[in-house]
Amino acid sequence: MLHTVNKSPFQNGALESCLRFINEGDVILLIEDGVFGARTGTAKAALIENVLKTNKVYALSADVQARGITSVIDGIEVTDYAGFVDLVEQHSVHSWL
Amino acid sequence: MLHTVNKSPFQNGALESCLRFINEGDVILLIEDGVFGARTGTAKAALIENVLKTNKVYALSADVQARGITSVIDGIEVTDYAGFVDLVEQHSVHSWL
Amino acid sequence: MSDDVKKIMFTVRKGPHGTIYVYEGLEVKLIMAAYDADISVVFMDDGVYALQQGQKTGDLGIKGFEATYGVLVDYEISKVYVDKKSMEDRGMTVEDLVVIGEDEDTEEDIRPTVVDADQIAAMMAEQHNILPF
Amino acid sequence: MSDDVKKIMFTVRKGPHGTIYVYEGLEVKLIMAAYDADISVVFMDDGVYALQQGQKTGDLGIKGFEATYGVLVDYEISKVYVDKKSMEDRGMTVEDLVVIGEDEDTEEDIRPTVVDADQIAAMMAEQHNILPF
Amino acid sequence: MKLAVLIYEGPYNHEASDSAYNFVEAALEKGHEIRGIFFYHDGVYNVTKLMDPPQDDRHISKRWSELGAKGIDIVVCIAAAKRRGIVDDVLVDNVRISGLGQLTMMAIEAERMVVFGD
Amino acid sequence: MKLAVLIYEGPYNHEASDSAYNFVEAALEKGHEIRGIFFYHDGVYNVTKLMDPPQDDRHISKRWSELGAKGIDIVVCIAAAKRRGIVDDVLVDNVRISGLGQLTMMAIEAERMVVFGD
Repeated sequence: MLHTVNKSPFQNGALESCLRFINEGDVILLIEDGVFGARTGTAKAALIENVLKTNKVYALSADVQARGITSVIDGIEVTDYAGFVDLVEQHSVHSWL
Repeated sequence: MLHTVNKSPFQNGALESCLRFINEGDVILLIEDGVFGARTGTAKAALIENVLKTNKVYALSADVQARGITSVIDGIEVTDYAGFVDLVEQHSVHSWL
Repeated sequence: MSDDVKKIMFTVRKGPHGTIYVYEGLEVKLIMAAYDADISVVFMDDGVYALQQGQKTGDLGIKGFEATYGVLVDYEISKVYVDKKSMEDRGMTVEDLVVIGEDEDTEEDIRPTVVDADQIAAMMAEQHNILPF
Repeated sequence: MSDDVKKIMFTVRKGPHGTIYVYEGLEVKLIMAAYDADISVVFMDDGVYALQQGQKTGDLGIKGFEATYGVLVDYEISKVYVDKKSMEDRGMTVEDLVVIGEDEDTEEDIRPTVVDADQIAAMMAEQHNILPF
Repeated sequence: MKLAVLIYEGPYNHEASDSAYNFVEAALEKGHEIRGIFFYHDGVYNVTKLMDPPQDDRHISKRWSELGAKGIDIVVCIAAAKRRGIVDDVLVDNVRISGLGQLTMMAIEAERMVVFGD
Repeated sequence: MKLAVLIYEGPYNHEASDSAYNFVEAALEKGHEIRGIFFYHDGVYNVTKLMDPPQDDRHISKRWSELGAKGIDIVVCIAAAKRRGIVDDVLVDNVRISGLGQLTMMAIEAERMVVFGD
């Protein structure tokens, strides 16, 4: 499955909820304010670093750039909308709105 | 000051932010989804129990009833819209939207 | 139900009344139940508060929808699940849950089924599509 | 400024671009600066991300507003504060902050002033009205 | 006391509009003066006369219009409204579209400003 | 692959509408079929022709209309639209108002459904 997370992990529990329900082989895509979770050196970085041990995590480049994020946690793959579409093609989707 | 909090403490960090910036003598009013924080026996009850040692906390009755909450944390005063207006009259306001 | 009937899941993660999502989401569930689909509904996070009994919306001046939950089983929406940890974190017990129908044989109240995260994750993985409301 | 000039504070607690609040809130600040009011702006929680340098919104297809922050001091909005802990939690340092103007004498860049929660709480208590954006 | 109310969210979708309305009603009952009500962001959707809710539900734009008829100044931000398709033609009676200067005057002149939103 | 997109939030106010649009454009470029786009909740505001954003900004309802002109079925929920004042008279071209049955058919017939909202 593909889990999209569009909320900032600093203001909203969506990412943490998502992590509770994730299966082996599932992937996470951070979009919109969700990409704040992709930034290095934050108080929430451990959440992502931890899930990266078992699952693949992507972040949407348009959102990363729009927020001026230049340093992304090691292991996160930054992808564009075309990559987003590919992920949807490969997995069924749950949006953690 | 009067701090209104309208977000669920389980999904959103508004209540915790509010508590970081509260002054002696300030009061908190929980409205809308903020009243979920007024319920007894939850994982977030300690937040409110702790601030009750130093500050007055209110919860809006219409919102408490609408959410079927029958047991409110000891020390929280449940008030109606008229009481909300009185609080506004007594304090300047910051809404933690 | 034939084998190629599609599995559609609804996830309810928001609390009631603060926004219209739960209410308008309920309208979708009732409509979709009339179609040939295998529907399930999972309440998690603040969504579990939507299932709290005794919601009185009169002073707010808005319509409630607890009564509609009471007929979910009549609408053939009987796969209704609620996440255990979300309930525990939010101070809810099984007794707090609304009744969603009545067992035809025993006439006993039917309530949502409490499940854990692993069970929900396994169900999610089987779905054709999942709609968050 | 006369003694009875009203103190109006803006609090910015949401991140940029996910919603329009920061952008439309900026429009309010620029308008209000033309009136006889003592304006201050405090960035806290995800609002500190609005002050991140180098936001490139081209691929999103929306307008950015970093340039507008650059002229806040020109608009006589010079009381611009940012919460220290919010920055630290979010991996931001003073070097990340946008420039909001230039010192007339020294020609040095002016950036928002980093303050702590107690200072912000004290400023809040002095306001006539506070508008969250 | 002179109060002003600022509303950021659209009707029905978010409780903000209901909270604000109930607050204003209670304030009027207590004899307070409402200096003004200002709609910003998605709040501008509150005052379209095209809304047609189910018969047994509240009619939100009608409610605001009735408050306007009592003499309360109800203002919709022009920039926010234009962007979202709220124009004079679709406005309920007793409500006006104007600029952010009106919000500024409310924030300065009202002794208290209460903000409802998301 | 046959994809459907569901949008819950209003234009400009929330990024959901932009994300959905960019996603659909990318999917079309890759040759996928868009089974339909459905607007629900505040999403119904996306398709009013009354919106008039600043000249240098994107025109969101025009963008959806252009996608509709390419033959993509763009549907606005009637119940959600009535409540919020979105009626046939204010609709952009190439978009239609219909019931939740349309959403149901999209959810069943599309191989993937992607939801954008708050």
